[in-house]
Amino acid sequence: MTHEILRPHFPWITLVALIVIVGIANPAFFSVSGFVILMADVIPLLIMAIGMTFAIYIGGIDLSIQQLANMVTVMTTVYLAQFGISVALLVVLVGGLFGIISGFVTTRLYVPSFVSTLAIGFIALSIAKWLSNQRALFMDATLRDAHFGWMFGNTMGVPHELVIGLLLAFFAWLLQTRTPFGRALKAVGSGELAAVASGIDVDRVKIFAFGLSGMFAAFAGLMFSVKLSGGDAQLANGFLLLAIVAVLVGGTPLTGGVGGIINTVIGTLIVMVIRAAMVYLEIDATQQQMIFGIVLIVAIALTIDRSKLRSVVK
Amino acid sequence: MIRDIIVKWAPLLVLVFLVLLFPIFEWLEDFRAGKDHIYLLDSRFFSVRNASRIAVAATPGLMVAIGVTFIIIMGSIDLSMEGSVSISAVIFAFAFLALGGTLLSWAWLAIPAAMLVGAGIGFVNGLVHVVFRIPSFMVSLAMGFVGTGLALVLTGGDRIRIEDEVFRSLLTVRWLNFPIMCYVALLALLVAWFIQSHTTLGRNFYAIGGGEELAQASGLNVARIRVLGFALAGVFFALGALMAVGRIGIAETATGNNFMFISIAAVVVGGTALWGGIGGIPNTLVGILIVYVITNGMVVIGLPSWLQDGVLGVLVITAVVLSTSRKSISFVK
Amino acid sequence: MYQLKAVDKHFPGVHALQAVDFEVQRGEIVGLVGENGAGKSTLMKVIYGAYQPDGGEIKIDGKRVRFQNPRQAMDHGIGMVFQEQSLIPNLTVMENIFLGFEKQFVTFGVVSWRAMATAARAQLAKVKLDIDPTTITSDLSFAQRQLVELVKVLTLEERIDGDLVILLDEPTSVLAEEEVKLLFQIVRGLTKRASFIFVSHRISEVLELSDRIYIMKDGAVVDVVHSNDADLDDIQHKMVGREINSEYYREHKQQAYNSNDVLVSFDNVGLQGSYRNISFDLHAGEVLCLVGTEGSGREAILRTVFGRDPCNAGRVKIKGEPVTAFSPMAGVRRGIGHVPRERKIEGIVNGMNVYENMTLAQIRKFARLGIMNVPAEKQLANEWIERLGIKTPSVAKDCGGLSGGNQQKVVLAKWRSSGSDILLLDHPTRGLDIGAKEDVYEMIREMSANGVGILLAADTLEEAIGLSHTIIVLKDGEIQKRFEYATGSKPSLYDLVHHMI
Amino acid sequence: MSFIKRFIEAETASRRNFLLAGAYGITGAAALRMFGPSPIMAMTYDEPTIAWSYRNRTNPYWNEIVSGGEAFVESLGKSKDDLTHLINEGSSEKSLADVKALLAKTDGKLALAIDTNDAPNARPVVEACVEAGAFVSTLWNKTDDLHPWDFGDNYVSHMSWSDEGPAEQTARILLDAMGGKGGVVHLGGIASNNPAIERLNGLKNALKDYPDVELLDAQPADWDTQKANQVMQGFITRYGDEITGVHCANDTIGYGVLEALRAEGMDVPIVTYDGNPQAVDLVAEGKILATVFTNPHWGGGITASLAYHAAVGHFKPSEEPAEHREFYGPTIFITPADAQEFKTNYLDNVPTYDWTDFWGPSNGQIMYK
Repeated sequence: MTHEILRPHFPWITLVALIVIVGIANPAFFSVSGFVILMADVIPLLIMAIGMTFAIYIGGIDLSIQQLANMVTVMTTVYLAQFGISVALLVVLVGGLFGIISGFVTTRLYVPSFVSTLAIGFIALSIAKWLSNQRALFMDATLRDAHFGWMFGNTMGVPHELVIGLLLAFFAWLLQTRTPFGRALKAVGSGELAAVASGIDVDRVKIFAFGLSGMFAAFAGLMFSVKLSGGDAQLANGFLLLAIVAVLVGGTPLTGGVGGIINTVIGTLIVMVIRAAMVYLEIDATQQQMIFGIVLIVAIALTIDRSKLRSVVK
Repeated sequence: MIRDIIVKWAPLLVLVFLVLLFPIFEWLEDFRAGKDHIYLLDSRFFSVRNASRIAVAATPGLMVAIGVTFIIIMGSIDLSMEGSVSISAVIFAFAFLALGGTLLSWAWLAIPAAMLVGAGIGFVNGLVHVVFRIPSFMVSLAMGFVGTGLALVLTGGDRIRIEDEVFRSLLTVRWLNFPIMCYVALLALLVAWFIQSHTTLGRNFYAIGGGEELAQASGLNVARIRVLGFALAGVFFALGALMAVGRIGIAETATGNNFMFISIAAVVVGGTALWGGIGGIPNTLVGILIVYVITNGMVVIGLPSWLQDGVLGVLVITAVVLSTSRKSISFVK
Repeated sequence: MYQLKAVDKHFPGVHALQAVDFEVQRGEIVGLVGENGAGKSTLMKVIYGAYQPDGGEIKIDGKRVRFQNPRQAMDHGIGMVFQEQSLIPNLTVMENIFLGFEKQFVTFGVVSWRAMATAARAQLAKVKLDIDPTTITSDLSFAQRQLVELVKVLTLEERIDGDLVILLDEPTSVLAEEEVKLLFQIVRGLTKRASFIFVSHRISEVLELSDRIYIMKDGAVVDVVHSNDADLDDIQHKMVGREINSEYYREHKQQAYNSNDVLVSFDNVGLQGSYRNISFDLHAGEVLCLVGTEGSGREAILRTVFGRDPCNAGRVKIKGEPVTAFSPMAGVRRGIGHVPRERKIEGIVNGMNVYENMTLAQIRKFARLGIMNVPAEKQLANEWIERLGIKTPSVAKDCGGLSGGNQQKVVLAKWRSSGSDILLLDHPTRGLDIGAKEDVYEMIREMSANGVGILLAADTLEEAIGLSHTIIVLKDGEIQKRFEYATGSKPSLYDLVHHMI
Repeated sequence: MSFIKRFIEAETASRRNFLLAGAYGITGAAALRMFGPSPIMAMTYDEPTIAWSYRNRTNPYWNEIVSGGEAFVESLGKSKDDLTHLINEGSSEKSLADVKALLAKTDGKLALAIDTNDAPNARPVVEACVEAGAFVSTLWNKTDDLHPWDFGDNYVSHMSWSDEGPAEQTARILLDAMGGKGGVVHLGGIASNNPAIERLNGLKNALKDYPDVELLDAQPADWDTQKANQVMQGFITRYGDEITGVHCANDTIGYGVLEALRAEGMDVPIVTYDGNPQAVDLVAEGKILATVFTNPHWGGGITASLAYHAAVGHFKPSEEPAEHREFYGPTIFITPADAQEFKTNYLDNVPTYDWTDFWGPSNGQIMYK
């Protein structure tokens, strides 16, 4: 019985346990300022993972986010001079549009999201390559600071990017738990047929979920582009699997309807801690990937809430 | 009814369409340049030589896709292929060199050894999946990291060259214009098809994909079949590794790169449903050929490189749309 | 021959089986009845090996046995015919029949399809089913599948030397009348070889088929009766512990409907492959029941009204407005509520709690400035919990964990609270126990009195007769006959069946 | 002033300061630290952590880089395990996050050598290091607007290679071998990578002098053997016997091309780049006409060395001229004639480099277009 009560709390217990373990092994890890920096750095990943959460929450997946972010880094860099700060609006809209196209292909053309988003991602990659002329581009520093300097400042020791990330997470959490859309999302994720039978426009909910995923991916790409002060067609590579891992390790299973934004925040922090632990515990470079995989299996085994999974685990 | 038949054969039709499409661009190009060009006959794309090139390029991917087909038929997914291929390739290469370095010595033992390694990774995959009740997506994704990581630890990042002429005859010796590796792949394909359609295990994959609880209630040992399925997939991943090494003569940590999305896309494009129970090995063959015909064709017709990814994306969606039976599914995620 | 002695089974917080004694003689057909939650399904699971009892013993021919899993039970000749949908749809018929027992057709690892087909044909002949064993199962009709299900269990005949015990779990629920007759005939014919345990909610059928009937209540066998000297009322009385009389369907509460207020109007409506030339009007306060066998088109008509299957002929008007765009969303906007047959899949959202389920069809009404007003939702849920007597520990309880009757009440509350005045009830009492059924009937009467138009596809003919103002009998997608009833002039079963078949 | 001379002076200075520091005690040393990095700090505090951040271990090129880094660390009398490795797996995000984590862990006492995976990533990495007071030297990737001299001492140096010239020369070797006529194809790296661009430009420059050779096609093969193999197959189909020479952006691409040619039984001259040991063997066998050795071993060692020596205060980067802050690495041509000799000198016996001779083998200041 206690097991059942504890279950929903396993993700953050896992997180705390990890932090304690790493901290005991190397007390330098227990540093507030160090932790703040680590968290600030994981923000683009967090934002991507939040977007991905919407796709996974309805039982789908969005494999296009990395390529969308790539495309956005290029767009931001190319159009910064022309549009100034409104380039942010532009790229987020474009990201949303791509997400909506993915959603459309998935729901109306019956292509599983695993394939549709992969393919839409390829299209975004093509655009990124074309727009960047297959070059690495960099931003004009003064323009960047004039328009997006606010993104990366510090106020009383709190990095702005952390604030932005937490605000977006809060917004997403609000959307997921407190709005009609969030409620519909939950219905679609946990009982699609019942949602249809209740008159919910399931297709629209799904398309919107993919749209959100695209918008968050675009915002992450924007932040990343500003942070790195440039863009090219593979700048955001490496985000995809990590974002999926962050969502899963937070306890949102691929079957949908369970978990959510809070879980993803915790999942992202778990990924962050595991990764930082590699540095803090001085894990041999060649062994890091293997150890990452093993820790991942253990972490997922701990965090996943099997009672909410369908009786069949596929 | 007609719609059903079209859906069933759609992947093949798409393949035929693509094979006929690329020569049109070639014809157009020569026509513009004012050269004589008879459609298909003068096509460089539509030629035996190019068919063998596509076949050579596709064999490793085909093996990997066959492996994952079994898993997808069960309604699960296996994302460990990149790690499995890398570790199998690396262990094969080490064992091959350690045992004599030529196929005509005890080094041939490296081949079953590699397949055992693949089976082992798959076995662990399945075991963790079944015993800890973790969805296969997550287990296999993490196992993939472990596989690649292990390959890295073993090689320290070095590449291992396999120079043995006998082993490399897989690529260099041709029968009827096709290298031996194509025939080996064909043999593996037949074995896989045979397992799928003529053995209890293969049919049980379909049973699980069609309804796992029902299969369980019918007395099938679902857990055991799942674990066996993952192990079998691992064997084919290892075969993919052998083909990859045979093709370029190098085993390295990166040998497995890029197999994940290509193989799963190929399986789906071939008409096998991701939710299990539908499709099979012949579909996968068609699917992988579609993918490699597209990639080869795009280079052959001189499509700008930046455009190639996008065109691949559009064609993949088109192929899946055409081969999906809208009747049989109520919703898609 | 097969014997359970003082079998006990505990689950956390529940004593599911209490010292159950159960016995099946050779060649006997034993009925098993009881309300939902009486312990029938637990008992069945113990019998076919899915559960292991905590106490007591199982004996076959006097020998003590213990099964770890269904497979071991099968090896002792105990087979289970599942309710429905237990065949794997993407496999061929013969594969389904021999699933898990393919070994006999395997030589050197190769399955001989030809041998399997021959064997399958022989098996199918046992139930006089003449289909190609290589047919894909999903292409079969419900009735055919039910028979294949039986065939699958009958393969035990060849495999097992001893006697067979076959459990039939609600085998008639998807069958039409004449198919039920055929099934019973087959079962009787097989008693030479096997004993049967027949589980059904349809007590009349149990009476008809069985030799002896076990009646369960609250995890214990309360009585064993011989079908010759038992009657329906008696059995029902023992099951529920109270009288079932003519009040059952609340006929005295039936009021005349308002024939001026047409809610749904069908004018020569047709849908290719499902139904054609359907015309009727549904009025405010009317209970209109569509009667017919599986495939007669009644479900499809309900789906068309709700907006899920657009019709392709004729005109549909809802509240006087012609319907042009069909979709469930539009249906709900027009005030239509749908209580689907697959309650657990389409009715409630398993994983959402009581108040979330109740407001699902009216989410927007509970949003203020785009934010959900949860207190208002909970208040609504509490009101309806009280009004309908829904048994749930709290409004935040996951609906998936409620009993069937309470789930159904949540579904009804969902539509009524959102103000639906057209309700489509598709087998609303399916799988409910008698107490819960009565509650549903009560609600139907109440809604009817409040001017809600109800389109009903009933679970049984008795139910249809008891509840309806109007009955439309359908056969092969066409209207056969229309009956108008006032209280006291209800038709007989025969009148209806006559037109159905 | 020659470097060596200054080095000796610095050494003596630090010894003297060390004695002083002993007198001041720890507090004094901590106070002194506020005035920025100084020799005192270096000697009284722990040695800085030395780290190399690079793309992956699956590419022999990076292994050579790392071996140089390790050789340098060992030259300090430490174990090679004392070199911290950060592997970004081709992800700029991980590259930056790992650096930040390491900065937090070491509290800025870090000498970092890094290839930032992607040019835009260089700026945030450098800025993070500067802010934390760490010393960083970059290799290969940085954007053109980022310069060490804009960051005082902490951004020690940037080394790159001017690939256009050497690539042009290998192209000439190739074009000559083709007899100055026919068709050539180019298989490039990841299209946006600087070296990929320069190496293709090298080929194009050379082609200006060979009007009878046509550049049939140039496509990216992403530094990847298997991709190169596929792209080459496509080229063979499209151009068939028109291809009389192949220009590859690096060795790993070359391997894929060689196997594609081998499968077809074609014998076409190819040139590659990087001078990996395997490629050198192939050059010696005559299968590759030429490759360019960029001495990644030295590059890896000296980049770490620059960061380290700046961190411990052995020299003050801001006092160095621009050509010591941004400079090209060395290039050595390898052709069948000298492959064997090269192998003996550089690969079989890795030369022991003087890791304090920072700029000796370098190749001039980086020029921007």
